Amino acid sequence: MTDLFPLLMILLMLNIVVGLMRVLRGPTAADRMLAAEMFATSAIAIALLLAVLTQREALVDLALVFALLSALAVVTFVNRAWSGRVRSSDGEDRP
Amino acid sequence: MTLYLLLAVALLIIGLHGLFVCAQLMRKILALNVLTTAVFLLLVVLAQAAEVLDPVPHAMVLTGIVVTVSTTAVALGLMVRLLERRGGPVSGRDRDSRNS
Amino acid sequence: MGAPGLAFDGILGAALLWTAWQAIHAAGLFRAVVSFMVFGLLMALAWVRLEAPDIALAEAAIGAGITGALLLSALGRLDWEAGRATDECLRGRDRAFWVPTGLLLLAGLGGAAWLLPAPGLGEPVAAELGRSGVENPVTAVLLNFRAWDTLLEIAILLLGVVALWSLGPTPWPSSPELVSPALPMLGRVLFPAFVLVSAYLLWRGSHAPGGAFPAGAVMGAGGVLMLMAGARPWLSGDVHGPWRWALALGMVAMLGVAFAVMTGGHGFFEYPVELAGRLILLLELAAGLSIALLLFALYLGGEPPADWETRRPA
Amino acid sequence: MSLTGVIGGILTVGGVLFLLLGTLGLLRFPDVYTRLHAQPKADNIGLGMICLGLGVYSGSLSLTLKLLLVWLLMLVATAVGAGLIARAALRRGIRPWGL
Repeated sequence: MTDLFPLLMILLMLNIVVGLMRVLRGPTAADRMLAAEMFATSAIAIALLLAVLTQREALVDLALVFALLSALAVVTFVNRAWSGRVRSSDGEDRP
Repeated sequence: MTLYLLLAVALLIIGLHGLFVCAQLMRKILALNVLTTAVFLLLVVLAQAAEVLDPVPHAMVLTGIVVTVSTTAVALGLMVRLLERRGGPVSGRDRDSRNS
Repeated sequence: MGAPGLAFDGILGAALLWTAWQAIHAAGLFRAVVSFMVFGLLMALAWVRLEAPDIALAEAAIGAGITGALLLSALGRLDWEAGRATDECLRGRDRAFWVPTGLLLLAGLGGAAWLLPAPGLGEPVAAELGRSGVENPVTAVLLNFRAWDTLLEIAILLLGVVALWSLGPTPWPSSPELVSPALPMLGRVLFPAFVLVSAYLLWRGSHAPGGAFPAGAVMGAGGVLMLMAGARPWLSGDVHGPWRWALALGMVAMLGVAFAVMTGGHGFFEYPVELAGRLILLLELAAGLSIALLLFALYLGGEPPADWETRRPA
Repeated sequence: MSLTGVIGGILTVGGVLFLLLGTLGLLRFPDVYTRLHAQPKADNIGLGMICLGLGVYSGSLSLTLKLLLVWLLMLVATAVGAGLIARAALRRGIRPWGL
């Protein structure tokens, strides 16, 4: 089993590298953000595999932090960077 | 370990290169962030070389990461203000600013 | 881990280089920012591989999380889809400069790594760890042996907030732009998890990776999420509000402890051994809370409007 | 090898396969809505299987509960995030493929 986990980690890492293609190709910003979310999931899986493999519970905490902050990234994206009213919010909140 | 040392140097070069070559302020900020990460990586890799794991560079990098986010926030705040003041795309070398 | 570990490191390193390059040279700013966020994420994994879980936690919360939110928000203020034409980098003309510079840097840093004595503070720290009041060496260095650094670092955060507030009101809109019933729900479900994880990290800091920095960063990120979900924060730009005192809390607590131990005949930040554990816990609480608020204020990027609490959602 | 080890290993490998399938969908599907259909779902089930498998493999209750918390958080985040991205794309005027 301890031989299996490193192989799975390498597979997941390759998964991330292949997913970078979607960031490169787009075509819309939503596709890129979706790919970024996939990276968060893969990174969590890698951290969890490493946590069990090396018996370090701190890495589970790392996975927890990843999970919480991937939500923040998506919400910031839909709310701020790609909200559809990029330039029209002027005057609403500024004097 | 050698691998990460090489990685740190490569990131350092990418960061420096981007900082000098790119005109857009956003990219300069990103390049600065890459540059700091490279320095942190170098510190931690060197700490790794010691016989007993040295926690002092780790603590330094930890403070460094927090300092980096504060400088990034200030830089982005300044950039956004500059954009509002100028009313155009934020670039250090676009045509308007060169003529005026 | 041997050969598989090396293969993993190799792929990770290649992906890091690629994302770093993309973060600076990708066509289109959005691609650059997403690449940088992925870079932060992968960097956290690299810290794990370098036996630095403390840094990995901080990088995950700050490098990948809060910096990403900041960059995306700033991008929202830029006309990044129309602005592609003005977004040029000088290319190709300067190889004669960069190749020798790169080789020189490589040789210099390689020589430094080879010739300089290895950092040897590991043994003194391990020897003094019993007297520091905590079991995690990184926390011991941060809040006991070199608490001075942490004090200055919180001072820098405070300075950043002061600088941003002096630039005027916050540039981000204060209400969510996208009206979706899922958004307040997400805030309501996730915010308790943010608080829980933050408290847990703070508690773990004394004996395992964690502590005030990641805890404060997670808490600050939770605040940013709630702001995004449409919650009205209680902070305001009011001159006499409690908000300013709360921002300075970490700084005040650290200075207070430092001078209090001096009155007991010790040096600056030289805790009495029997009180060290409790003093560090106190400082961690104050610093964690203060870092959370400071990061939230840094995210705001300017002075919050004075009438924020009473304003109705759009 | 113990039974829990085998079951945990099978679940973990299955989970990784699901993650890879999700990425296949992300790469091969024609537009953002179909990708949203493929990728978050596959990732959620994949991560769930990995968490379950690692919990069974390690045999520790506290670790398993923590892993399930990670999965639960990610479930909420990905599901709501996918909905938000779809809504933002629609409002931005991106036409679904084939319509």
